[in-house]
Amino acid sequence: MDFSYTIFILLIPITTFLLLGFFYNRIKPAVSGWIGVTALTIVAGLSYYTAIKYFFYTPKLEGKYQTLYGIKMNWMNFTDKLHIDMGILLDPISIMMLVVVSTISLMVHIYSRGYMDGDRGYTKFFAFLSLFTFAMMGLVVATNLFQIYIFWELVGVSSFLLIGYYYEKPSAVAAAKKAFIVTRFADLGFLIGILLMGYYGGSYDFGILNNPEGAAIMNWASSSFMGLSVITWALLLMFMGGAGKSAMFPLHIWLPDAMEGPTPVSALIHAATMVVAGVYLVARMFPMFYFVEDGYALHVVAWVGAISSLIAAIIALTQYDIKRVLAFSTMSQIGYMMLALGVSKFDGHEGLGYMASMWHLFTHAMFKALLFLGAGSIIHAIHSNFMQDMGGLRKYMPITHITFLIGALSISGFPLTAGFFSKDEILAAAFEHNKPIYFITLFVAGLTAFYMFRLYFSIFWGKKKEYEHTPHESPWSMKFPLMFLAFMSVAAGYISFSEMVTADRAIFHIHFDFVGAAIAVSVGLSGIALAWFFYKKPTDYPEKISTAFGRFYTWTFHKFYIDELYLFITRTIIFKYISGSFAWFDQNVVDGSMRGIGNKTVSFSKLIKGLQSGKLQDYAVAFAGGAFILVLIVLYVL
Amino acid sequence: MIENISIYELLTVSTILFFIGLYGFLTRKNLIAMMMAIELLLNAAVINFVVINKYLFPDMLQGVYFSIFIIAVAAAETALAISIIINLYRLKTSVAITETETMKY
Amino acid sequence: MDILTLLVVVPFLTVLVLIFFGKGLVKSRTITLVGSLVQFGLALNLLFAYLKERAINDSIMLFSRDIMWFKSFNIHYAIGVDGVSVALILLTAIIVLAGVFISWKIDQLPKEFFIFLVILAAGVYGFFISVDLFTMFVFYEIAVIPMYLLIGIWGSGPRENSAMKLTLMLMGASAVLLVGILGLYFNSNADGGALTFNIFEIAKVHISEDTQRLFFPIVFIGFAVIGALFPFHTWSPSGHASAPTAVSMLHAGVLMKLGGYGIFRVAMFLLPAGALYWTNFFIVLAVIGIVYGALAAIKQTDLKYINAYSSVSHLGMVLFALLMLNKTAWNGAILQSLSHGFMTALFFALIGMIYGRTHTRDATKMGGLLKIIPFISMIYVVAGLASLGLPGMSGFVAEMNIFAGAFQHTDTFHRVASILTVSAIVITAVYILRVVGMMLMGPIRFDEFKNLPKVTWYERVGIYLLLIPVVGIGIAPMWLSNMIMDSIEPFFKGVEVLINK
Amino acid sequence: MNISNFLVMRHEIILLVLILFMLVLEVFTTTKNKKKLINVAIGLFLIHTIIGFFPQETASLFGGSFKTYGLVHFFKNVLNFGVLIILLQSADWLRDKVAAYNKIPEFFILLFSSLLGMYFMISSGDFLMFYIGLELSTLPLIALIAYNSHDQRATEAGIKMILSAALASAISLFGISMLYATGGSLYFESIATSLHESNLAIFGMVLFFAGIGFKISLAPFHFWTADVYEGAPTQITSYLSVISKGAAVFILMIILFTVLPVLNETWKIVVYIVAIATMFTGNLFALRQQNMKRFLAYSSIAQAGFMLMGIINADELGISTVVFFVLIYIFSNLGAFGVVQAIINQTGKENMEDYKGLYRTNPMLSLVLLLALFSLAGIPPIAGFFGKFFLYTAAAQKGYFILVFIAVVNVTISLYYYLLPVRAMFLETSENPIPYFKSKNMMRAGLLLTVVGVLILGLYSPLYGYIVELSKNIINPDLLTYLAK
Repeated sequence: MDFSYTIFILLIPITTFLLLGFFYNRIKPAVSGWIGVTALTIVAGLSYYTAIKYFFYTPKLEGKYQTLYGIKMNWMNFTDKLHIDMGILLDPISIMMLVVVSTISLMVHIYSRGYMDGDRGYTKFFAFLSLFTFAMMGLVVATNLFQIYIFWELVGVSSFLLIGYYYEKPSAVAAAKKAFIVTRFADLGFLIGILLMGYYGGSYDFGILNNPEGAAIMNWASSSFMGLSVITWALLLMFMGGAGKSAMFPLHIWLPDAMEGPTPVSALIHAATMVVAGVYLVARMFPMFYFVEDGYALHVVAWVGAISSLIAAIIALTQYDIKRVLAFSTMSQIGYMMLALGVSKFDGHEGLGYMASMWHLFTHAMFKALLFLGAGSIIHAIHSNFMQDMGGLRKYMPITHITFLIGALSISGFPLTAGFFSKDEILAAAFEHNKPIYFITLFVAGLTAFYMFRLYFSIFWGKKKEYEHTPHESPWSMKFPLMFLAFMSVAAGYISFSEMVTADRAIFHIHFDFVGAAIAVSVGLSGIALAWFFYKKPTDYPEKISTAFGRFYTWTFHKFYIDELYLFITRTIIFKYISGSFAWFDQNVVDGSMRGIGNKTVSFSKLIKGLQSGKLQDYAVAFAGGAFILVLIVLYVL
Repeated sequence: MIENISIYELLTVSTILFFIGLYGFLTRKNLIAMMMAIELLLNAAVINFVVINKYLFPDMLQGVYFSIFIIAVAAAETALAISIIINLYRLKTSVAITETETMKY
Repeated sequence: MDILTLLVVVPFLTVLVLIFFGKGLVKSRTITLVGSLVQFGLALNLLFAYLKERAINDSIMLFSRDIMWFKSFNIHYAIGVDGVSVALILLTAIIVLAGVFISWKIDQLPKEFFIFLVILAAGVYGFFISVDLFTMFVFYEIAVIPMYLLIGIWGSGPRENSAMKLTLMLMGASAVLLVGILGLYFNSNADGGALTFNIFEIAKVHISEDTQRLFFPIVFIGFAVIGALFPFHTWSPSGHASAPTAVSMLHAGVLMKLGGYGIFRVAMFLLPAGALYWTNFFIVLAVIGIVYGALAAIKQTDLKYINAYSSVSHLGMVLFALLMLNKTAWNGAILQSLSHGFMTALFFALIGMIYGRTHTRDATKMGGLLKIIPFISMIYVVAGLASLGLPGMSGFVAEMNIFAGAFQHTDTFHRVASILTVSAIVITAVYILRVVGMMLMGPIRFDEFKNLPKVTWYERVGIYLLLIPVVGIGIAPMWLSNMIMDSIEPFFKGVEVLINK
Repeated sequence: MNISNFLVMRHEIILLVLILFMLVLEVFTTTKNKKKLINVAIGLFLIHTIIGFFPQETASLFGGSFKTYGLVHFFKNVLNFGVLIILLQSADWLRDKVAAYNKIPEFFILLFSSLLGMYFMISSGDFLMFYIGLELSTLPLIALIAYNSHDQRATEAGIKMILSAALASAISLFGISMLYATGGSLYFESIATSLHESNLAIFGMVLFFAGIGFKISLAPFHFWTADVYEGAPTQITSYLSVISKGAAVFILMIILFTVLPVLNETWKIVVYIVAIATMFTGNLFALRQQNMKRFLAYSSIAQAGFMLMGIINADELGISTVVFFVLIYIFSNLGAFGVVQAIINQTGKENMEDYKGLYRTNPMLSLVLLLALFSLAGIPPIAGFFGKFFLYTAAAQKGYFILVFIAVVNVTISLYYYLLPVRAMFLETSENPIPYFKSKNMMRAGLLLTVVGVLILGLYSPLYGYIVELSKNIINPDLLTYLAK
């Protein structure tokens, strides 16, 4: 099967970017919008075509999906055997990601035409979107660690540019810097991990590294550091990078601030695609994570995921900025995916977690994008992010209301929605392999349902509010994506994922167990019910509860002061003390000593000027004395 | 070859003369006196040449000739020095060495 | 006349023409422009000629030529190029050309300015083509000394003092280097045979281990001072801050590269045993320079100071890479020299443009420039991204080579050093984004900057001249890195043998 | 003893004739025509210089007390060339200033006789001839220093000079007498063979060294230098700083190498110490000089210290490098002095502040001074660099790397103060700079010669090759073998 055409999936977006970027002040906004949408439509079409061709028409090797290369070329050589390639790797997860990215990106493009209408940087915005799409596509089809790192960084930059899109808002600038620097810091770990992996694994290529019989996996115990295999260290460091991108605790701090960006951007980058790159990375390296040192690194992944999902869910309860609530729920859901991977095994049905995680990634992309876009259309309508300013909007914007409701149900795992199926598999996987995590997951499921419907009710129901100008439903360009995604966030549940994306590439059939499902659903429903009880009509229960929690509530409300901690470390310790003292040291000590040498010489020459006294007889003394001293030296000293 | 006077006495004399001259040069404040001191120094050298010639290498007269030249040159030197000193006297009405300390450092 | 000598002759011809016909700004800059265009053409031609010749000819140096100069000392005018020097010559030509465009409107004494600029360029070319230590040294000093007048006359701020400091430190270093060169010269007959300054003749000789240990630090420091080695870097911040734009470009872009190049060509090649003996000590200095330069840059507010310190950090990486003693890292060192050359020249050009418009270099005194002068600001962002090693830019390629090379050492000392070095890229990100956020983004804080003149055509040309290589190397490094890698091979032999022992 | 022998003394005889001719002319020229004598004298000297370049074979006269051979012949030509440049540069001064107190012919007479003394000194074959030459070169020079009898500084300089010169020659005579005592002769050849290492010989050698070191102004025998240089007329200062210094260095080198090789272990130590002392003194004092003449005086002291690095080599390489360096040094220093005296003649200003902004008003002069100073500082591709580099090589060849290191440290210091006038001329500006003026053609010719010299002498390698050829076999090879025993 020939997949070389897939190169266009990368070429089209970058061309669009260059086109819009270079002529950003010559192209009319409307035109540029259409250019972007058309380009993305083609890309999406290509990805779907690829998916169908791969999953249904490509023969399997002894029952397993094979790895195909759309294109692969040498990019740079480090040594004879260590080199960076550039290429397009096609296997189930990469193709699934292609579909996700292109779909969401297309929807966001369409949506933005309405949302960004009349903005002076309209063209620039679409240029950046195309850049991001290019980078993300390149990331998912990467054939080796270095390629993934390269596009990883590009993704980070485009995220930086898009968060800082409203660059005249200081808060936006700060958020952009924060996002870039935090992820950059995480990528430091990633890079070191890659370098270690390259040295000990002998290659950067996924095909070689992930081969269960390959050298990298076979002799992972060859060299160790502090009791752990160096390979394990490399994996952990790489996971650090993944955690940074996927906003896992404790590197999550940039995600809430990233909501300063335009809402479509939040939907595309910070909900659906870029933030799951970490999950994708772990899935991509799954065989290594699983086989090296009996999956030690994998346990770390599992627990980091679990803790993050729990903390995020708790924080989400207390936030009022709707986008931040969604941001924390994103973090919590990604935690789900991580822990699912973490508890997964490799072969056949054992690899349920892996499959579930990928599935949840898929469905989550759909409904989270939906929720964000919905939130966007709400903000578009009433120009505020805070739920205090909202209420009873269901009359004004019915479409938004319905689609948002579907999204909320789906994320809360309401039966027969997409979220229900994927989340159920995760719970099942957790239940099979790791009980404590299972209970955390269950609890988080309840919390999720609660805060989502807290959000839902306080936006669309609750108190009647008087808006100075009545909110109106958004234009079609915004409504269509909402409806499409709403459809997807139900339909995605009926795709038979276990026949496409599995850990060992082999198909297995999931047997649906009703007990687990029942427990999960009941938890979810109780959460929803509680939210209904609290927020359907304005009540004073929330205040009561929050005061009851007291200190804990304020801590949660301030996101456990993690931001402040980071700020203290960076601003005070590193900037003020360390680099400040270094700068001082350089100006005064190092440079001072250099200047000192010069000044000392000059002052010394001032000191000795008296020797040239102008008195002839002093000269004569020097003359005769010098001569005789020389005589003494040569005769007696030497 | 002078009777019962060995070379050592004579060389001692010249050496003493040399150091007297040096002392004089370093201490006198009057330029004329300093010139005299210079003459003493030169004479010490002259004596050396003559004595060494006479006692050590009597077969050739190099030292003696040399001493004659030294005397001649010394005369020229003195003449020049005196003329400059007179010039200084014209300008300053003084021949003290202290008049020549304006340029220093 | 052969293709290499032309590189030196053309600038001097330009100087002659300038002296006699260079009346006024327009004439002098036209002459210089023509001259530097010719140089650029020569450099390009050299590149292609080299690639063509290399295919059929596998001697270490191509286009080499050897003319007896001072017979009694066996001093030759010996020249030749390999991939490394070709690349660096191209760098020089491009930066000189860009420099002419950037100093299009130099106000006082234009003729003299261009004369000294061109002399500097001539020195640099000569340095890169010579394989005879004496010739090399002569050209080195020719390149350094015009800096004094260039900074002193056309500079800003405390120009006299910074010019004096720069000149004294660099010439002092070159004096030390001279001792090292003499040491090499008088040990070049260790196996019998004539004394010689020719690098390849000396390389054949087996200089005793102790001698190498004695002279390696002398030669190394002699070169490393101009490469801004840690305790001796202090000429660079003040020097760059005071220098006029084009001079900063040439200085940071080209002149500082002489250090790394010299170490690669002379110190490492001729004194491998000494290198092996001293490497750890100098690695410590280099790493200090890298981290310390980056951290010091965070605190600066003067744009040129920020760049000067970031240069200290980036060139520290060059020294670090050379001290890693393996081919990958050396390849990275040369690539880093190139990439830093283009990138930092671009930076200084942009700073010059911003300064020319706002008349301040204090980042805290600006804001929201992205709205006022979008083109310059966007390019500034791009240059910043290149400087923090973003993939797709030249910096990434170079740094990855350096790191990949550094991680081939397994002992703890090298590991710690390497990890510290890698961590510098985060600090770089911090200070770059700090400036970008402070100066380019955010609201327009000062009304006098509300309407600044737009970018002019010659500024655009200068920018593109420098930007294209940055991106080009970043996207397609293959041919360049292979060309350099092949050229490194023979120079690495000496060290390789010792390491394998 | 027939007439052909006297052709061996071609230089000396022609110069003597010149001197006598000037004397006669002075008698027969009226006061207002005396100015014409300037061109006449310069023209005649030019002819003499040209004649000097005719080849000459090795020969010796007066039983070996007067010797001439290739290197000496070459060096005499070098001195001629230097003097020619000085004459060209001083023409204006003579015409404008000296004419006032009509003493023009004396200037030439005294200058030429001093040069004659140099000739005899450098081609001397025994100490007697050496001493006569030394005095003959010194005394007229002193007269010239005190030339301007109305200037009190000149007089002071003259007194300082003559007294210290007398002291120096007296002390060195004392030393020579000791060498005579141990060597048993005054002829160089016989001393070289018959001298043996003894305390007396060493004593004599050091005293002799002090005497000649006075003329080269080596520390600690240098103190007269600055004052005399400052007080004397600038033309004479430049003569002092290049011609007499150069000749003295040359003869010191010849005597140390060919007459006292027996003591070379000892005098190397002396040279080593004195070289270091001289470099540091010159540089450290030069740092804070404001008066240009004084500044150049100290710089010339430092340069003398560098010359010793060639001498310490004690071999043919040393000879060639020192001669080469002296040649280049003559051009560089004359360039610097030329500019200084051009400015003094025009404005009477000789301080560094007066030079501020000179480039803006007098670009050509400043460029000449720039080149000259860079050459003195030893910056390639200007000749001075090659001279210095070869001196380093000479010292390093015998393993004196410490000395070389000290030397390069000094070079760095010297660079600082050589850049100070450059800074004043180019970097700084003043409200009342020296106004633009146009020098006379002779001065221009003089400066042009120096510029051409500093630009090509270094790069044109055959010249150095020629010097190397000349300096072969000056050290008697069988003498060396004899010493080896």
